[in-house]
Amino acid sequence: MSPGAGPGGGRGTAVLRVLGLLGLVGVVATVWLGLWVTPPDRFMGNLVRLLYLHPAIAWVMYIAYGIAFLSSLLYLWPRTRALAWDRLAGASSEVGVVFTGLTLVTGSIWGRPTWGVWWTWDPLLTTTALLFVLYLGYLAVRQIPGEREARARRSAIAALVAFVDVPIVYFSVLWWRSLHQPPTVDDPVTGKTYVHGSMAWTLLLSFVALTLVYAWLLAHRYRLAALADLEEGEGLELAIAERRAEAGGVPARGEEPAGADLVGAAAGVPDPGARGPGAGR
Amino acid sequence: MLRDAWLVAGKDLRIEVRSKVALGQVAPFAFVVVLLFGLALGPAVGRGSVLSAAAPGLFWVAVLLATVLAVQRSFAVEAADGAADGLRLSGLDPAGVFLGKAAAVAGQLLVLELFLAAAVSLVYDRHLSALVVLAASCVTATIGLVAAGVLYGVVSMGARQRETLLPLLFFPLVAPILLGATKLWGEALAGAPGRGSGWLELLGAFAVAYCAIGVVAFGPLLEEA
Amino acid sequence: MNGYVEAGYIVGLGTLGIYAVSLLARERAARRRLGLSPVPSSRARPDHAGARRPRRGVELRERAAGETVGGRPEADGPQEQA
Amino acid sequence: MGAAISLRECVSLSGRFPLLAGLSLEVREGEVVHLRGPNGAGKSSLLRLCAGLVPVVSGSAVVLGHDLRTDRHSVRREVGLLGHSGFLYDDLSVERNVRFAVRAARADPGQVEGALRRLGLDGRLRHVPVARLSAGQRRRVSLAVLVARRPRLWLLDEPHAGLDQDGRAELDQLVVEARAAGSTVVLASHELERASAVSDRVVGLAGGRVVAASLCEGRVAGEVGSDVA
Repeated sequence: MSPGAGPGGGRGTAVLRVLGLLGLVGVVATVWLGLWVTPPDRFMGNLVRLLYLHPAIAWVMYIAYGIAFLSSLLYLWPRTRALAWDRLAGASSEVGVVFTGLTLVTGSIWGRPTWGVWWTWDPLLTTTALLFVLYLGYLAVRQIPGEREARARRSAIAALVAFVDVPIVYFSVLWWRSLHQPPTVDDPVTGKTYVHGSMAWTLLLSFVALTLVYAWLLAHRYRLAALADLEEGEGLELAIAERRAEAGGVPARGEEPAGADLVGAAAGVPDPGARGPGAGR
Repeated sequence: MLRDAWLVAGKDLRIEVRSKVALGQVAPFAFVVVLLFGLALGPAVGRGSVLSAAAPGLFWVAVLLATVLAVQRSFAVEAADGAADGLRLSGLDPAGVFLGKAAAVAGQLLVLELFLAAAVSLVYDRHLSALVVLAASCVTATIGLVAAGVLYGVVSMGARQRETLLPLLFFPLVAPILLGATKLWGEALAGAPGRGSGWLELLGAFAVAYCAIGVVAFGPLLEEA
Repeated sequence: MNGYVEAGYIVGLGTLGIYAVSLLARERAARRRLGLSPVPSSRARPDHAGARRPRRGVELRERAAGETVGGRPEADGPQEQA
Repeated sequence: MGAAISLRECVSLSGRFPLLAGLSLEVREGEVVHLRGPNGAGKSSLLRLCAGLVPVVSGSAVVLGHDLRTDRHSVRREVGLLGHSGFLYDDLSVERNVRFAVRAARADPGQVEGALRRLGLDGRLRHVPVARLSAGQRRRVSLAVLVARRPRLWLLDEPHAGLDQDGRAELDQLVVEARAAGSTVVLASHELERASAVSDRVVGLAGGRVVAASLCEGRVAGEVGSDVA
């Protein structure tokens, strides 16, 4: 995703449409293959079909946060500083939060029949839950009002702070778990399931399809952010004109050069030798 | 930087001495929390009771809640009378402001923890042992908590909904501290300190990481608040 | 199959669908507020959008939006793409 | 003499609202300028901009040699802003407030005593928490900080507000002394006669711009621009 992809159409829109179409086709194909074509697993039975959904969603979550982190870094780096990176970080985080929520929900739905519980304090699960809240907080930080660039910098720092926390959370939960009680469940993916044949292809397809969906969502969310920025700037020159018009009889509109209004004002000054603020240049 | 930190910490502590908000409100609040846990988790006391077993965790949850209040107070002082602009105009080094504010809050919290630990020990009937480990975990955990808290305190200072935003940002961030400090306390109180020696390092790493981020990032964040 | 699988697919893909639709709707609403054509397209080009803004305003707006001078790729809508 | 403040076509925003809408102003070093204009004309915004608190969106702004478009921080230690709020800590005593502000700005703490005496704060009031003071007394504390700090550029926003007659006379005297000491002073005030009496120049603002400017001949207000109140 290039951050240069604008809010406007042109070739970008055509590419985006193709991307969306591919993603949609990919998802439909995944559903068809996953629910009807692939065989049930020897151990997990039909439950294995969630394998074509949950891991791909989790994978997108990682990509989304990775991109959000990278673009936040690129925003903070003075040489690459551009609001486009901030928009990209915000867009990717929001999509990431959606996917994190889905990771938790689909994982829970999978966990209930597999492990017998909706939730377990597994390191990965716990970290993911905290990740969800952390990035909700990040999105809340993005909403704090302020000057546009100030908001961008603040958000980028918040993203960095959150990202630094993720590995610490993961390791601490890992230790906490391992010292607490031995894991009572086996990992359903690596532990029991042997992925092969049509299942492998479907799994691969699900990753590709959801990544395409992510790219499409990201692009649209980015466009929305760019439109919001445009909207923020929109009407500014009108607002400035209105602001100037508050002065009353002084001409407020027009393209007079800098200081012309001062010259005009100085014309009304009784003392022709008055030093206007613009004088002496 | 250190000179400014000293100046700010002195100022904040003097304000506390004069206003007694931490003493009169934050500390009582923490004790209320401790009592509420007691009411929620049953009257049974003695070894093996829920309260006694959960004492380390409950202690640290109370500390976390108190930290949020202390940090909020620390920035309410600055925001009153438009003094947030005052902080920006003061000419103080932002890193110094960060360290000073963090030091002042940490000092207050450490004193609070001392009394809170005594209260937990009495009310939940849990004998405190391995005091060195307890103290060490308190100090490192508090530094990390306060660094993260002051960092997000200045972020949320600019928000209109700062009272609700700060806890949302703060609690997930410091989850590792809660885990680590609780673990350390649990082991220490169970008479087996040192088994989880990794935890103190984790707390230390957290404290160092967020102090470093704070020193670097506080300036830009203060600017936007 | 067994309810869980269906529930997982419906919740997962359904949420994504709702999110996608909401993004499109928000984009459309934002475009309408800005006076751009509701659907960006490579062919249709709203002339009025480009015409009603003087250059200076555009420059100012970009600077207000914090774009670095010289690198102003996206601040202008489709009207620039003629 | 160089320019203490040099603004050209400055635009600054609060959200989407333009505080300053293309304001140009030149203030020479050692000059005393009186800003006037109706409420919301942009006087406070202009002062805050000069103090490095408000970002400049377009145009150029140089204050005391610092380009505010690239660096809004360095200027802060050299200006003294007396804002609507006094930047004081309610729970600290008068003396503590002044001492903290002076030390934070790396000014000479030896000046604190004189400043307190100058503003009549050296007596009973010295140890009173600022929270207990009246508005006028708080203003005196803020002024004491400026007196002790001796900034190169004084930015006074409605300094007369809340002060009693003695206080106003005292303030005028402070401005005259600051000018004599080579400092530049920009003050926004609705006390037209009083402020103009100590000023070299009157600048009228309206709609976030300068709409009128005139010399104060022999320290007498030269009124310009009938729409400027």
